[in-house]
Amino acid sequence: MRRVFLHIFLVTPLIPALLWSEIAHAANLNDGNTAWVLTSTALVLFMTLPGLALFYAGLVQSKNVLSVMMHCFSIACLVSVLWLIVGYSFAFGEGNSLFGGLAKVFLSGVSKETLSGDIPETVFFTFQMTFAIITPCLIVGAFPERMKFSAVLIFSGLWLLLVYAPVTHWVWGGGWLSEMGVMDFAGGLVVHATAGASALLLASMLGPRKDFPSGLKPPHNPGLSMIGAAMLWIGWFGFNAGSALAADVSAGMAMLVTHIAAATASLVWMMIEWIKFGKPSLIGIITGMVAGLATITPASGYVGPLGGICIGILGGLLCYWAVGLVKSKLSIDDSLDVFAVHGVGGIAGTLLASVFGATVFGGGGLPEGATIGSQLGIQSIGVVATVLWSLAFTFLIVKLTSAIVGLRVSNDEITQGLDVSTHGESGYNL
Amino acid sequence: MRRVFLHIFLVTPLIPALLWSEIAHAANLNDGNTAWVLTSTALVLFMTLPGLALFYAGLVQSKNVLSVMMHCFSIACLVSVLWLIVGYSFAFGEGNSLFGGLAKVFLSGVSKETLSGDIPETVFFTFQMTFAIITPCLIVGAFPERMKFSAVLIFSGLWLLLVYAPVTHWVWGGGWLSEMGVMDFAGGLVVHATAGASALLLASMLGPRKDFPSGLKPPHNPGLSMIGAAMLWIGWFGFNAGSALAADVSAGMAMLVTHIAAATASLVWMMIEWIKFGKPSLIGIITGMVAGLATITPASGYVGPLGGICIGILGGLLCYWAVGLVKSKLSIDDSLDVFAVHGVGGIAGTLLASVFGATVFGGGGLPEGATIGSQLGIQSIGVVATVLWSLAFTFLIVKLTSAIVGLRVSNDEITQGLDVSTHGESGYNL
Amino acid sequence: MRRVFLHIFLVTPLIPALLWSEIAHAANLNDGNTAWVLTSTALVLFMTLPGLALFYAGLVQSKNVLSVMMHCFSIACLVSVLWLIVGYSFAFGEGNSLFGGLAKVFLSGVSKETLSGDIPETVFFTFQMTFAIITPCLIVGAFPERMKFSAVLIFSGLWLLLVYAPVTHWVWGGGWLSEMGVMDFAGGLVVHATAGASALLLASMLGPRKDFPSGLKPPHNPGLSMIGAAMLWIGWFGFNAGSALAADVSAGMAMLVTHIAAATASLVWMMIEWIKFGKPSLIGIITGMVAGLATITPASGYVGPLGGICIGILGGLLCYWAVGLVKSKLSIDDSLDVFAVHGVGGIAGTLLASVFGATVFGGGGLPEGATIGSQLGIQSIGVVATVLWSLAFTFLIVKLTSAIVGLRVSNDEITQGLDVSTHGESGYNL
Amino acid sequence: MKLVMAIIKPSKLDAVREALTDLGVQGLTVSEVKGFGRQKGQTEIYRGAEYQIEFVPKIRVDIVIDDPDLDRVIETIRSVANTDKIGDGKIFVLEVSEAMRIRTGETGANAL
Amino acid sequence: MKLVMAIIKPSKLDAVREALTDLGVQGLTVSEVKGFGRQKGQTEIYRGAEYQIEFVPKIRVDIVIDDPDLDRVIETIRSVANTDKIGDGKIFVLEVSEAMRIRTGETGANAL
Amino acid sequence: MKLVMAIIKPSKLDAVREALTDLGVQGLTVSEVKGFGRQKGQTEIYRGAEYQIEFVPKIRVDIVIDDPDLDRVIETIRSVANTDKIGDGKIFVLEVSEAMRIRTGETGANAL
Ligand SMILES: Nc1ncnc2c1ncn2[C@@H]1O[C@H](COP(=O)(O)OP(=O)(O)O)[C@@H](O)[C@H]1O
Ligand SMILES: Nc1ncnc2c1ncn2[C@@H]1O[C@H](COP(=O)(O)OP(=O)(O)O)[C@@H](O)[C@H]1O
Ligand SMILES: Nc1ncnc2c1ncn2[C@@H]1O[C@H](COP(=O)(O)OP(=O)(O)O)[C@@H](O)[C@H]1O
Repeated sequence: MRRVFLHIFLVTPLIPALLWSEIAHAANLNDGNTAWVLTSTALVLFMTLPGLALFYAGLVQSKNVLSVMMHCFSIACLVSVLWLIVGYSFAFGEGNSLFGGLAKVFLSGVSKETLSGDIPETVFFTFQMTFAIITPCLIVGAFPERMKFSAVLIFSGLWLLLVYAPVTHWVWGGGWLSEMGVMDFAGGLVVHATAGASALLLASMLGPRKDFPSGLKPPHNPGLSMIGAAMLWIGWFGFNAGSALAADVSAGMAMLVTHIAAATASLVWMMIEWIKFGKPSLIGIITGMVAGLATITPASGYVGPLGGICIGILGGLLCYWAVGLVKSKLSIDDSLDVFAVHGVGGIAGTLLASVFGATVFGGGGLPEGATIGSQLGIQSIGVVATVLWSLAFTFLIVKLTSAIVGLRVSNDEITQGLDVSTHGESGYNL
Repeated sequence: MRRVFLHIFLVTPLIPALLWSEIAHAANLNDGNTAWVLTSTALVLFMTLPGLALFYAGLVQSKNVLSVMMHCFSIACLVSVLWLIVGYSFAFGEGNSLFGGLAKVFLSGVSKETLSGDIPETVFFTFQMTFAIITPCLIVGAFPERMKFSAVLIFSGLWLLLVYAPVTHWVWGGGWLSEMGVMDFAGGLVVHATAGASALLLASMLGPRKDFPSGLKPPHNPGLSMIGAAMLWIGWFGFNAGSALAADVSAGMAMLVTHIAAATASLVWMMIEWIKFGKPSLIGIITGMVAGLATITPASGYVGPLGGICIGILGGLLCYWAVGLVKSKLSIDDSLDVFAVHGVGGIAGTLLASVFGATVFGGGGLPEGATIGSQLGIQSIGVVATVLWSLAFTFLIVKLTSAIVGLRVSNDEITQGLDVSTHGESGYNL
Repeated sequence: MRRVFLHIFLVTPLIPALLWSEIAHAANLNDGNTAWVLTSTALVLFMTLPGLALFYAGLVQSKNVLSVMMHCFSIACLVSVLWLIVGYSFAFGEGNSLFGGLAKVFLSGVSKETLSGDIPETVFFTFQMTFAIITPCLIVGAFPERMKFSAVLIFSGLWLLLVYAPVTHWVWGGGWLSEMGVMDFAGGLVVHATAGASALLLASMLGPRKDFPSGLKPPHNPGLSMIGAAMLWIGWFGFNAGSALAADVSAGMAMLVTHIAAATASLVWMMIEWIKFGKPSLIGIITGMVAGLATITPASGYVGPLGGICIGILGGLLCYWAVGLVKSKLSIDDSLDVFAVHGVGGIAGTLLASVFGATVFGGGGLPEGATIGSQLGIQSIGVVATVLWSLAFTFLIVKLTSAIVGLRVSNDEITQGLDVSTHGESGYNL
Repeated sequence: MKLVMAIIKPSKLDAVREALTDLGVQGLTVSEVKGFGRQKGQTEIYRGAEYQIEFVPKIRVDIVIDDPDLDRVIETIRSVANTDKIGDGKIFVLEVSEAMRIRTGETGANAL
Repeated sequence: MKLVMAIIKPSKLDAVREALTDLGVQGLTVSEVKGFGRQKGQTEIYRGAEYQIEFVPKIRVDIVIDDPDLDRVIETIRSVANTDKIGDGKIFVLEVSEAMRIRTGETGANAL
Repeated sequence: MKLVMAIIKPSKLDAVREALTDLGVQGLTVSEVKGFGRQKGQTEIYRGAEYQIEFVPKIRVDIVIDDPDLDRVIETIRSVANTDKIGDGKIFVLEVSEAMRIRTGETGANAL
């Protein structure tokens, strides 16, 4: 605790650093902010690899554990290359209000020295790439244990370009939603609503796992999922607080409310299970955590601690309810609940941002001139547009993929497990 | 994505932040330091989730693996919420020299823009929260495989408020120990001595595992513990070097000596086992690592490389000896050796800080006017006060918890394992 | 290692950074840069513990899983202590152009306040230590499941001092290779070529596993290897972008090209397997990832996105080919392909740096006056010198180790597995 | 009494269990085994090298029944576990001279 | 000789082993099995959905003994493994026609 | 027909399988078991405390064969699995009254 220390030794080494930061300011690149965004980039990649891969892998049967990891890993690689070639340009090129265009294809016009704000554009590019990676990987939870590997890759690649990149442009790339003043700090619309809506549709087009809904086997390794969940939590600090693109007061508050929402939603889910079934489960508490994090994401830069708690509570309740709804009412085998947790959470958070972002609820304030009501309208337009676009293009992409390579592996391969039948290896040779 | 935002709404929710960043600049927000403390916060949370959870989970039987993870995860969530509501205020409110008071309850009076030193107070709050999380989680090692889940939560919540928060106030919150000049850089007293002493008492009040001491089964998954241990090591960089609250020379030296002490103590433990039993074990070397890290913690901001080595050696030797003492002599089933490793290490390190902190032993120097002897006196007072307070309140809390819900699950539930009996799930469905 | 570079090429791609760093020098400690190098240090340690330990542990048989972890963990500890005592001095002492000398033994002359560039020298020391740790740990992949534990430690300790430290001095410590202008941003020569060449020789002197090549068992836990691989990827951000020793434009581009090369090489390896065997495997894609990362390492500070892609493709192809070569043609049981992946990757990347570093291929430019051809010559000298030195001293150290304690455990111990026979514990008690 | 020891494909376990329950079988015991026979294990390829997996995962179901039930039990298992593919498995029958229910001490057919 | 095949609760393994050792039994072989019988497996609930676990973990102990020891062995197992709860398990006895100790080639009761 | 049940050291499995195949045995079934006998389990030490591992990992090989092959099979297993060290294991022989190949319905020696 140097803080305490300072009281003891009055002369400190920090003075030169202060002067220095003046100079840095003049020269535009801010090294403190750059350091934080570099770190956040590592944290967000960590969410997918190995975080999300483990979270999902623990939930499936042991004969499909490697296939789920393979999905996440290969999508991450594919998206990275596509992002460099065209994705980034589609999302962050000047373009028009609908589409970023081709100006930044293969980072053309961006040199090592180009800045984006006060950090290098290369850093902004890589940071954004980690968001582009995790979003299609979230959808993996909709189709495990039965989808063809070639279809997974084709779907994910097209989805990145036709759903993710455009919506990102609308919201963060200067497109029409951002012009309208939509608030989405770290991806309630861009990441969670797109992935959630698309997951639900894909799952229903693909059809359920062989033994759905009765006859399903419990998660083969909840501990593995816990490891993944914990990594998601840690990485989410980079996701939300990194979205401030600076090591500043915004980042600080974003990290705080992110953490509080995660903790609150975890407890909510745990209590529901405890009361309903008498057994609070590890799978339950970590699912609550993801629900809380997805819900706070769009609001994380706007709300205060009170907002964090309330959003955590609402996120936990709503997503719990949605899980049951999809499984029992809709009977769609969105196997690992991508829509119920990410979709519902992301949408709820986007709407709630306009409530808890208001100063009256302890938030940092809505955009000038906006009221809670007016902002709620804008947020709703964002939600509707994002969901419709995601559904429409997911439909097209799935049809196309189905036509090219087909969607499902054979029943024999399902029985054998995708690890052996598709990837030629087995998860546990203990 | 603030960058994009800036181009679009010239006046928007971020305005306060914008203005603020001007002010902050004036008021000295240091972005490099903020970046490092944000990073350290992530690192310290990583120590608990999943680090400590894995470290402990690998050491128990496979039928209790999830329950241990659940303990760590749920305590982390509970503590986070309590910390926001009252814990932080108890610890870091102005208050008096014994108690922080209620002024900062629910962060009242702290806005996004408030600074603590040259970093945002929100960042200081969250960083400190990660310490508040890990400390009661350390105690999980005292009671696995037999304690009631409701008792775990009640105990941990009360313990945070009645033991952790007050002691933190004394040492880091401007309380009487800090006034007296006690040296505890990153938590030898605050974290390790409180947790260690409380763990020992709790274990003895709770009673041993069913087959203690003969008939115990070996750790079910030492590799899992190794993963956790490695994460603890990495995270400890944030714990100790982050406690400098700056990316400065103090942080640099703290990281260096932390690393060296961990490495040295690991080798010491390995050599003891090699010589005594002919078989240096993985469990052994990682236990040595934790011992070294716990011991260097209070001293990490004061000592030099020589101090790091010596503290590593002494930490390894003392904790090894203490493990045998508790198990064979005291016959207390402090199952995963919380007291022997954290308690003994934290106390030893607190005392050794006054020795190796002295310039003559390569340290950065003791507080002005202090000699090794005088400082050792102050450190000893710190140790005695912390241990007595911890024991007294742990005793009361355990009695209270026992009265409300009882402490132990039934023998049948123990036999079945807590995973199935309490949480309704099983760890490995391979 | 920009620091060394600065002394050598006064006008180069790095000029902006240079000027910058001059100013910084005047202004002393830079907190943003320090924050990033502190973070990078944690990231690079994370690569070894638990990253590399898991990557390797998943590839062996379940009866040797702990022994591999133990190798990595104990080597990390041993190297840390040796690095403090003499290693750092051997590598970064002033010395002469061949050897760093003894001036910085036990960090003598380095105080808490000493700077190295614009960061504390303690931070530079610890950052470099994490490189010194991972390099001998890479060699663990050459000898698992059969080498004596005492021999592992003796070999690794001597190897650090006689191979790693001198080569580091040549390349980054102001030695003859750096004087000659060799380009090795983050360790193609220093880390990967030394480890790879030594691994091959050691493997052939040690002899193969009992059932090599027919009769080998498949990796016991590919998922564990995936976790390790993902951690390597994340940590490599610190390895390569941290080697800029600043949170600046160099770090930004280094992270970008590192990521792209990893993703590209992963896809290349996946496609080869898919085409050749019909089954793209998880082990395959993560091996490709390591190949891409090893290959980009020396070039990561010099090339642009195009270079990243090309190096990724070439790295994937070359290493895939080399794996087959070593196993089938040379029949050397370099069990986990250290030479084929790290050695070949590191050497290829070192040579390719002179191609894709050139502005014509989108790089940041070669050192003043150098052409691709001339630089290729220098790089080749670097490769030859590094490889020959590594082979010569590895030969001597292996002979010496063999004379002192012998190299192999008995066949009975091999059959029983090293976990039980050497370390007295078992990996999975499920 | 007879011990019917059936080696079947893992994917057939649930179907076999259900069919036997329908038949009135009160209990059975299952173990995970590895089989070697006409059906060969798959070949796994790691980093280009082939690893021959000699054994195929199978499930062994042990059912102790009273003599009169033997034919029906065998026939039921056969019909449910059959996929007409190599590796469907075997049914072996052994004589059991005694059976006891631990809880009650009942013996003979009553113990089943 | 007889093969005594006892299906017991996992928590009773150590007690059974000790009791048999006290009785003079020289060796036994243990496998982890899953049982299906009157005792039903637990229901696990994940994210609100119920998963029925059909099988209960059991331990199978195989002991080959000489004929005269049969009754004592059965009685010992029964008394130690009994908890009076459903699912305590079964003891089955089969005839063994031959036994050999691999190390020495001894056969019959000498091999046990 | 006979069921040959061999408890052997895990490291001998491959050799036994190969020798039996050479002998013309068409199939066998393998399970991982834990043995208790003259050979004691190792002692593991964690943090200075001793943990006695009572059981030793063994492999159980079940082979059903036609009567005339019995002696050759036993002799082969014995010679291959023997290391002259305690714990090499046992071979037990039981009578099999019936065998059926699920795929074809063949019975008796034809089913093997
Ligand atoms: N003689 C035998 N003794 C014991 N188990 C056998 C024997 N023959 C076959 N098995 C078991 O039956 C399984 C199926 O046998 P296999 O020859 O592959 O196919 P099929 O029964 O369709 O001819 C094997 O994997 C093995 O577990
Ligand atoms: N007919 C049977 N054949 C083989 N195993 C049986 C049979 N009946 C029961 N078992 C085994 O015995 C165990 C206990 O039987 P169960 O019916 O649950 O309780 P109980 O023996 O107390 O009546 C089962 O889990 C199963 O493993
Ligand atoms: N009476 C028995 N019944 C069943 N299995 C036995 C019996 N005796 C020994 N075994 C099995 O044989 C293995 C080897 O026996 P052990 O007494 O250790 O060595 P050896 O056979 O060389 O005398 C044991 O681990 C156990 O699995």
